[in-house]
Amino acid sequence: MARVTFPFGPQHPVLPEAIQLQLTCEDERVVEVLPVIGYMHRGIEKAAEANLYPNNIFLCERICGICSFIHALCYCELIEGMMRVEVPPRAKYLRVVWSELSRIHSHMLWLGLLADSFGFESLFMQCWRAREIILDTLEMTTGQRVIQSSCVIGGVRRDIDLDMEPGVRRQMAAFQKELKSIYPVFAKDYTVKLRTVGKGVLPRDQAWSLGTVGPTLRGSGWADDARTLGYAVYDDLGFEPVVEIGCDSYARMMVRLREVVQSVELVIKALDQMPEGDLTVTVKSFPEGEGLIRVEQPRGELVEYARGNGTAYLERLKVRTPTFSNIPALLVMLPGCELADVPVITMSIDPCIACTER
Amino acid sequence: MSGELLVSLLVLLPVAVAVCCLALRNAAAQKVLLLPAMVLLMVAAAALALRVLPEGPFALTPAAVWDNIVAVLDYVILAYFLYIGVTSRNGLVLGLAVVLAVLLPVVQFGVLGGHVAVSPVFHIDALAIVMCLVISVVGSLIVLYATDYMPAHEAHLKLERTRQPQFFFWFVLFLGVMNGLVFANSLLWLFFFWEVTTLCCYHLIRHNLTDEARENALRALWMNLVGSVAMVAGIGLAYNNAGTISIQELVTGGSALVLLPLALFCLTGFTKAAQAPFQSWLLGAMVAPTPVSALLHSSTMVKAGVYLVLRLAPGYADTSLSLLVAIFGAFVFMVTSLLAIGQNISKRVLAYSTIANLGLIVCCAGINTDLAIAAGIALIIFHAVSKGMLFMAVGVAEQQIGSRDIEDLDGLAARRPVLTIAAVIGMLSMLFLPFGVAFAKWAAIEAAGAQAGWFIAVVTFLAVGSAATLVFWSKWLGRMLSGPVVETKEPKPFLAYGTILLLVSGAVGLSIFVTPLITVLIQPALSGMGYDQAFDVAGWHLRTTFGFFPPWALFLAVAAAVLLPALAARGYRKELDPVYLCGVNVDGPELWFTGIAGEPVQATTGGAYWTQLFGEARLTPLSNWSALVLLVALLAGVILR
Amino acid sequence: MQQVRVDRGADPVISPDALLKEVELLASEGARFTTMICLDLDPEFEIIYLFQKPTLDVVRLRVRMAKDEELPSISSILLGAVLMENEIREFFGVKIINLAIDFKCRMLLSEKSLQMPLLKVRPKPKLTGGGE
Amino acid sequence: MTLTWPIIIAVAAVLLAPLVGGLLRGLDRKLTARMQGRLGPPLTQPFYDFGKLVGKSRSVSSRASIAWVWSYFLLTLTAFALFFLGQDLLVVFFILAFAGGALAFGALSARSPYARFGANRELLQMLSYEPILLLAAVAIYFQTGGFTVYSVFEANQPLLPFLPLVFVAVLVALGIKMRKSPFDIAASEHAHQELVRGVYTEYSGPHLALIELTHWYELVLLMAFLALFWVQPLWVGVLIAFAAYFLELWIDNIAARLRWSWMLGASWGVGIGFIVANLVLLSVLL
Amino acid sequence: MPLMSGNLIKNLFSGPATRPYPIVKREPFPRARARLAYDPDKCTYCGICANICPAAAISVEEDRENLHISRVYNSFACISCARCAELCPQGSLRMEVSPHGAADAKTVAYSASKET
Amino acid sequence: MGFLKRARVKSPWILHYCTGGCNGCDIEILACLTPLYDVERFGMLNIGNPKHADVLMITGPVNWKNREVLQRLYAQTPDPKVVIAVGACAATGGVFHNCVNTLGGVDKVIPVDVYVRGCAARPEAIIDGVVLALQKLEEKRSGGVAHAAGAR
Repeated sequence: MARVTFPFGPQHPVLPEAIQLQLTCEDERVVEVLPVIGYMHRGIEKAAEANLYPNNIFLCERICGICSFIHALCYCELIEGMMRVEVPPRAKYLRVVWSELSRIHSHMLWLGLLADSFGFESLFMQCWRAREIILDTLEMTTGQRVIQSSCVIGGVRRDIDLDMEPGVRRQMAAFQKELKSIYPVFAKDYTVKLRTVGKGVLPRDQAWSLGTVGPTLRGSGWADDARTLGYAVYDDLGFEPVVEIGCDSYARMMVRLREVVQSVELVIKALDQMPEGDLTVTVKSFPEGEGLIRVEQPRGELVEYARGNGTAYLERLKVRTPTFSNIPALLVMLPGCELADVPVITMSIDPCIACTER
Repeated sequence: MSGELLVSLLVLLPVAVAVCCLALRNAAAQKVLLLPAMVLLMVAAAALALRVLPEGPFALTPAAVWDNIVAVLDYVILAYFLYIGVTSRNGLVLGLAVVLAVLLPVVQFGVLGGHVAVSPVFHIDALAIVMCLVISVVGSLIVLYATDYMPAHEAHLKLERTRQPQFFFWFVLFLGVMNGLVFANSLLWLFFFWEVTTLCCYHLIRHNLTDEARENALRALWMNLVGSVAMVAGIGLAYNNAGTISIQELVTGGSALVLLPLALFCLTGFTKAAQAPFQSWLLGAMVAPTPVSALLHSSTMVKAGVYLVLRLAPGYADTSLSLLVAIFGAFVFMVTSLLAIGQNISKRVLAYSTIANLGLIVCCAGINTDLAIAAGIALIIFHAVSKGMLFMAVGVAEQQIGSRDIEDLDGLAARRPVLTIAAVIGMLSMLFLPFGVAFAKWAAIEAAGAQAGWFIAVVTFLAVGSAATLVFWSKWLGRMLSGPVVETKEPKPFLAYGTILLLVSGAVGLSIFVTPLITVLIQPALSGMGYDQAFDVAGWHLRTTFGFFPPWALFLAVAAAVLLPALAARGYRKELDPVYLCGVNVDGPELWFTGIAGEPVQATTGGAYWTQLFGEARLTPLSNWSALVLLVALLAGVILR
Repeated sequence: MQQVRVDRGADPVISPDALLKEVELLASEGARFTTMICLDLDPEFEIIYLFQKPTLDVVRLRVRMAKDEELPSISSILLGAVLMENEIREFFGVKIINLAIDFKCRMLLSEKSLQMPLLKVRPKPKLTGGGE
Repeated sequence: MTLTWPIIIAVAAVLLAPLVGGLLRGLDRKLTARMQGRLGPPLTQPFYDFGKLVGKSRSVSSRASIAWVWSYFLLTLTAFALFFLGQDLLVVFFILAFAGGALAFGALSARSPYARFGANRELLQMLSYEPILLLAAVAIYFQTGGFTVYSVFEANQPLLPFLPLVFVAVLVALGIKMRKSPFDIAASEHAHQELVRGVYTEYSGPHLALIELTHWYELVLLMAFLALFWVQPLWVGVLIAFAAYFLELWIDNIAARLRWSWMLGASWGVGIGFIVANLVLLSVLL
Repeated sequence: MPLMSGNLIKNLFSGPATRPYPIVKREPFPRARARLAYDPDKCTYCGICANICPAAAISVEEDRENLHISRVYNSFACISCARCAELCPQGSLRMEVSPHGAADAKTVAYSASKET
Repeated sequence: MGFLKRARVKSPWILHYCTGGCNGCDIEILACLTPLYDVERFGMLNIGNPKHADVLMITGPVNWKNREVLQRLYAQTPDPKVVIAVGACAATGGVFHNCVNTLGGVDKVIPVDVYVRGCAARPEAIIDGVVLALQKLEEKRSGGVAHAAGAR
């Protein structure tokens, strides 16, 4: 049987980022796939040892520009935990608001890219158009569209004050309206289903044992979400993970779609319940000892480990990003699929290579 | 020269030469013998054509003693088949030979009552001349090609003792037999020649004496014996029903009673033409040396099958048999074209394409209008020239490259430019419009479209099959044309290359001069068979009552469209740029990229075969059963009438 | 509420030889690989393995080993670990053997990059360029 | 028929087609943009693209490719001219198939995996639409008694009322030829596709411009073929063709790109099935 | 398949959503952090901004020979985090809402103290 | 020739490539294609294939592994072409200035025509960058063929 071996990436129009899949196909059926990564590696962990520890927030935010707020949040909570700093409750609520807004923006971005990957251009446009409402909200509240730089150790830098809050609520209402027109297309459209249902099946057991996280894992029927650990104020908001049991690309898509709906509700709920109070507490000392934290990024569970030695510099900062755990799943999902499904299946784990390679 | 002399020359000269070949072990000696003999054969065929075409059919009846000789030889061959069946322990061959051994005496002595005088024994009309020209010209060229091919072939096999004498014996013998077959009017004579072609075919397939070759030869034998049985039964029925075993009388008699024997003869034709479900013998025959594939399995012997179907066409015009033959042929055309998509062995693709084209000819016979029959005859000519040449080119490529896998022919242009250009022209001539094969396809679709009712099925099959043809040729053709420039000298054996190039120019020339070809050969053949003229050829255009085909204008346009850019591209001297490989090309060697662990990986660009859809495993059972159902319907339809 | 501070004393510390056995035991209990963290505590490496139980709990396992000791790969038991093991080998030069997919120390770095970037104390000669 | 008028018409068509085709493509991009809520490029954008590409330098990875791309253009032009000369429709479609084949040969000649995937899919597309076009010509014969374009004009009644299902089938072929979703598998206009740009991957600069120009001719030819379904009077046919064009754009925007197996199934099932059903109905009812 | 149709109809008839950017500039959000504005008159060249800049976009160098301190700001490296603006004790740094235009060469903003 | 020159400015096809940034600029470049910014009104298409592109939009500080990829993409883009470095790290390395595996800016590898500031660069800034890049494109002459991936 004639084989075709060729590189899929690093420069490839369906891949927004540089990752290479070394594919081997027979006809159009993929028989072998090898992920070749490293095109996005910068060496952030090393740089984090050379930076002042508060400056690492800005570096961590730029591990990934899409979920940057949650990276910052993760780092801040980690250092705060190591230093036993108690963050003011209002700051915790604001962190939830912004991290859920980032999640919406990330998921909408992803939904658009997925639509693009199966050639549904108008749906892509519609998603990104709706996403602009969220970006406007983020810029309005934090001053930047995608990299918010709002989290600092000890709290947050900016407030959603009473003047701004109605604006945010209006924006959320507008977004909900847009979402309502997009949701059924993803959930029910014949062609969308044809391209996603049964594609890239990741059985429940395998999803667990391969170590997949986030929507990839939840799409295979596991209610595993680090937000249930109750960092920030997720405890008080009555958060429940979204789970689908389809195990395929469609299930993963539906998890993200439903999470968008859920996140909008969480934002509104957080705004409703937001207490008055300070935004930050002053932090004076330096981190010491070891700390380990898990938070839920749009792509899944983010694990950070830090080791401090009582100076302004960290001895070690380890970031395990969700995509890093999800890439092995590609090795299971891709072989046997058709070339046309490669983009869809690759997108279905929501690969964030900038995250992965740091 | 007298007609009798020409006819006997055409039949007996090859036989004599074949016997001489048995004594010649030396390649040079073979060439010395065969070259003049083959030229003589071609001249004889041309001379006969020049005599028959203006003057009308030529009849010939040899002395009655020959009837007896033929009858005796029939039994000799039959005995030999029995012997093969016994020694090879092949139940099918043995069984069919036994059936034949019972049936033949029953028919010959029981039904026919010993001896039936047929007048004339040989009826040589324009259709026979068309076949004779194909056999004598294309066949002779292939024989000459074989004189270059076979020494190389044996050198490759490292035989201790040459087997070329045997090879050339059967090979050249076949030409004479084939000429006899197309001339024959008496069904008994036809049967005799038919059996000899089967015998030649058997021996040539097993020529390499490998296990595979023996097995495939036996398969070819039993499948052809099925046809023989049907033919004998048909002869008996024909005599019983119509009281004649002269083809001309059967065909022109117009009696509904002869439909069943005609259907049986069609079945015989289908087996010889390897129509589904009998296609496996032709595919298996590809183990034989390439000249055999070129001669027997594409340009001539299998044509005997469709020749028979076509020859009988006037006999079943406007009957349900005609429709069923058309549907059957169109179905075979479609399904084998689809099957060819899934093949990666070059000779198998050619074999499937051959079966498909034979199916198309059968379909033309079934459509049974002036235009369709003209298309069928044109196809016989064009297909013989193009396909014979393609087989020869592939054979040379196989010898020089050492592979018959299409994958290995990738980028052949850089290594064997002359051969590639010949092959590409050959493929284009099989595929696209101004060339003859596609012209015949055009005529067939128009002819089928012009019929109503059930012929919608025929048109549908033809349309799908024609698209499938496009796919399997194109994906092969395109891949040959570019490649890394390799500095190799292309060895060009004179006779092999010479014959290939002659046939290439033949394919192009005949296509350009399709109008005179139609006027000179095809229209007389049509009228000889009792059909009207299919084309209005005024002004060098081909006009039918509903369509229009301007060969000259098209040729000018297409030649300009293909040749000018090709010439211009040859002039492009700048260095070539590397292909797009996502930006990770490795400098230097073409098609390498940086893969896992930073190591260079070679990108491969294997072809597409879509085997889950067009593979044999999926399509063959489906096609065989459907074809079988169609065949049963064909016979049942005739019997139940 | 998750406990962010890690109490070093609470974790079992094992040698590389005992690793596979421990991991097999954990895997049989349904635990899965989360991540591993390598620390260059000159002159040794400390590698923290994190596993997740089917609940959200994390199990930690620490391996202490000399820098030239060999560490067996757990990728045969839990394939998900293979990328992280490659990364640690690449970043620290930890000798991990029997990797299910071997990136030959060229997973993230190029041959022109600084090799073993996360080592605190750089060995003088030879050990640079982790490639085989 | 005298040849004077057809020649004048054909020459005019050959000269005007790039203009019409370019504007149609511009309309396509504008309408698509508006359906997606965008402003979109100016109507004349395809001409700018064309001009830009002509002015770019070339990158050639195979000599045969550049030969075949010119053949593609010239053969399409031949088919186009034949159509407007009122010639045999089957001949037109056969030549058009040759042109499509030339495009595939060009892509196959470049030993790029992406171009070859594209070419193979292009061939599958031809496998899908070629029978539809051939059968559509046969259907037109059923109704008019001739295979030529000329005979359609000679017939005294429009075709569409008798061949509605055939028209639908031709729409499938048009969708494939226009490379619109759900059939944009071999090459998509916007490149966000697994094959980069499929058959076009290895072409650049003027060669790409030539391909673009050829597409304009193809587009106009297919639109003209659609217009044949109602030539008494001709403007109705033109309107119908425009409606069909708009429908294709609409479908492009409400559907995802599907896979080749689906395309084959759809074009054979819907395309061939509809034509056969239409012909059967026609022969039963009339 | 037709589920997207509603959106298309809406889009077709409601006009494009496109912001005609270069022609009409949208009013930026008051909080937007786009560009770092610097007031050299207030600056004391204390160097805090240079120390804490995560992108090393600001540097303060002391030129002992010419007896002045210079502050160099590379807007091409600036990541608009506004950390310097927050920490500047003199309030000489502040974030502005309108973004930089594009540039075809990298230039740095240079300012020097009159004397040390 | 006037038309050809004008056409060049009216039809910039971009190749977007991320050489190791944080994605922030990449998603903003994509956002430029979407309804609210819609750069297609300038004739821009995100074409995704270097052989068809006129404008290279490069983000990220360029890491070692990507260096050669970037060089090749640049070489495979036919003339005339312009390069836009989008974002702080593509210009200077930005926040990744002290990361060990980065080279610190696109201009360390290929010549850059236009720099777009910001982290992440805003769509408005990117559109400004494209407008400036088109001015530069107009000045360039259609030079020789871009040859061979390994130009360097």
